[in-house]
Amino acid sequence: MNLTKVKAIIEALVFASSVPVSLKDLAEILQLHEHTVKQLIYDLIAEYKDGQRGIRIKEIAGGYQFVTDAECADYVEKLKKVPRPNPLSQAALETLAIIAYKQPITRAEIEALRGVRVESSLATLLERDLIQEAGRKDTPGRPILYTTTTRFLEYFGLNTLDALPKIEEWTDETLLDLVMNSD
Amino acid sequence: MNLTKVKAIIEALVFASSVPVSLKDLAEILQLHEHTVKQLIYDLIAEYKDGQRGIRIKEIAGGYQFVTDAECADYVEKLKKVPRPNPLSQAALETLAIIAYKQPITRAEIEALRGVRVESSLATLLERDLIQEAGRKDTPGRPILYTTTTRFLEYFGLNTLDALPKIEEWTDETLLDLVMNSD
Amino acid sequence: MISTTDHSDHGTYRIKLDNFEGPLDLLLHLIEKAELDIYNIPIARITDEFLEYLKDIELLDLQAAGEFLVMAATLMQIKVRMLLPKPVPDEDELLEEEEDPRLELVERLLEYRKIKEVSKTLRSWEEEGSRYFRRSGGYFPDQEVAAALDMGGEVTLWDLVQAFKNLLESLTPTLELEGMPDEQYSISDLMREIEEKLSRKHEFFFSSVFTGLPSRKAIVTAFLALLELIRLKRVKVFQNGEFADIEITKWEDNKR
Repeated sequence: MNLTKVKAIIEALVFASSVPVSLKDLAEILQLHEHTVKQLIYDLIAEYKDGQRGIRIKEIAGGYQFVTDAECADYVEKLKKVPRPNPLSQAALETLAIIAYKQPITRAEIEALRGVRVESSLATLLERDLIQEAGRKDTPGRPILYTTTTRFLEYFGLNTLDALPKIEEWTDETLLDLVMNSD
Repeated sequence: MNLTKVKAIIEALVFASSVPVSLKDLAEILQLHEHTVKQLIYDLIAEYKDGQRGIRIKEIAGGYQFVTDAECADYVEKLKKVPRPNPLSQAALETLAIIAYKQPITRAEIEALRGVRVESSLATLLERDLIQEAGRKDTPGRPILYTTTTRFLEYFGLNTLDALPKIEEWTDETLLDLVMNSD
Repeated sequence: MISTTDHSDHGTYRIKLDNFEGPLDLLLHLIEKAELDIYNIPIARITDEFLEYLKDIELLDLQAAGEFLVMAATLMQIKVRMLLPKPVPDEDELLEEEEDPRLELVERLLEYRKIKEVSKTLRSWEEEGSRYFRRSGGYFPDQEVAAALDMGGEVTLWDLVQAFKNLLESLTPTLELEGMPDEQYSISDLMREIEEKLSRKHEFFFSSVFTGLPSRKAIVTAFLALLELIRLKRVKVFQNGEFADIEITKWEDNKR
């Protein structure tokens, strides 16, 4: 694999990640020495910087991340006012609502409640940093548990999770009943 | 403002949006003619393409969006915690094909065409944000109408619905006949 | 016993019909396999082949089975209609051409074939599209603007709570009997009806079981009732030659 190709892959990896990508992760995926990867990343950073581009790669929080150039900020800000189509689909919203009220909760438990597979809503919510993986449940198979994030609170303007509107009828017993009767 | 600068801003705008940005929105933010913006965007698309980069700008769902290069897919996949979604089942795909061509359409109309019940396909497609509920039909029972989403266009890499393969003989009259005779 | 409330059983509908996306798909397969002209389907032959596949149905999933049974009933009705002598046209009337009983079925098959073709194209685009990754909309302190954009800002807390409440309501345990046999026509009622009819007539044609039934559900129920009677060896069905309708007789009468 030639260097141009490797650099392209690094570019794709840094771009696609929802969190800053560490040197270690990059090196592991590419099966190359961290030293080599670091060289190439610095090349990439320089290329973007010198090219007077609108985006560049930044070293943040122990990893690398694409960001928009500071000089374009005023314009990017205007984009906010453009109406966005379908910010969060109804399906994703329902899944998020269940996680918000029943956290920590596993995928199977969410699926029992919604009656459909929720793989793709979970992916969307993880991608948007509204939910996170929070350990594993101590049951057979040790399924992943999901909780909401700080970002979730910010997004809905909540101080703490206690500020979520109460829904009284929702006890664990009714939940159990519903799950038992839902299929 | 020189052209390099404008191009940088366009780059930043396309990057910053997680959904495809339309020519219209870009032109409005930049206070430039759509024609001018289009020229510059095509320059940008070509630059990324010729540069053997890991990312490129794609014309999709009526707008422009950065995506990783297809050749880097295997590596990007290793990075993603969330695996890429399973391909749609044949049943869901056929249901989606009908909705794409006949939208807005009700469940009963889809069922008349497929000869089977489509409840669970509809649930899957809604969950994956490929279709949406779009009002109700003004007939007895006021059944829900379904249409495809912007995500549908993105998912199949289409710019508009017009890019779907043409089916000439598929008329509304035959559909209507079928529905009338279906029960 | 075929149970009408057996749908908690997660009907694992594992038969060779599994390879087909429903009755239209199976029909299309039979026609294409035999390289038949879709505009001139030999209906008797296709009906037999279709029923051959149906033999293996396990009635675990009444809904899926029902879809195939409705088609079987349709095929048989067409077959019967094709056998009926054409009425001699009244001399005063315009010589209207008799409509081919197969016409509607042919139209449905043609439509369905188009859907299948389009699905193939969509499948290849799906495969191609899965190789492009969008930027993930994560949240970075350094990139607040971009992160805010990802959210769209149009979903409110109220939307979230509403979504949850709707879900609660939708979970109120209700047994949806859609696709299940018609409550007005239970399987046992129709079994009784068929047997009563046999005690009067000794034998009658299969297609006459369906005449006068109001809905697809009722037709499915009738079919199931018949299958149950066959299983319990209370009636027998047979066909006198390739083009004949299926006859139903009492089990003990069947000494031919």
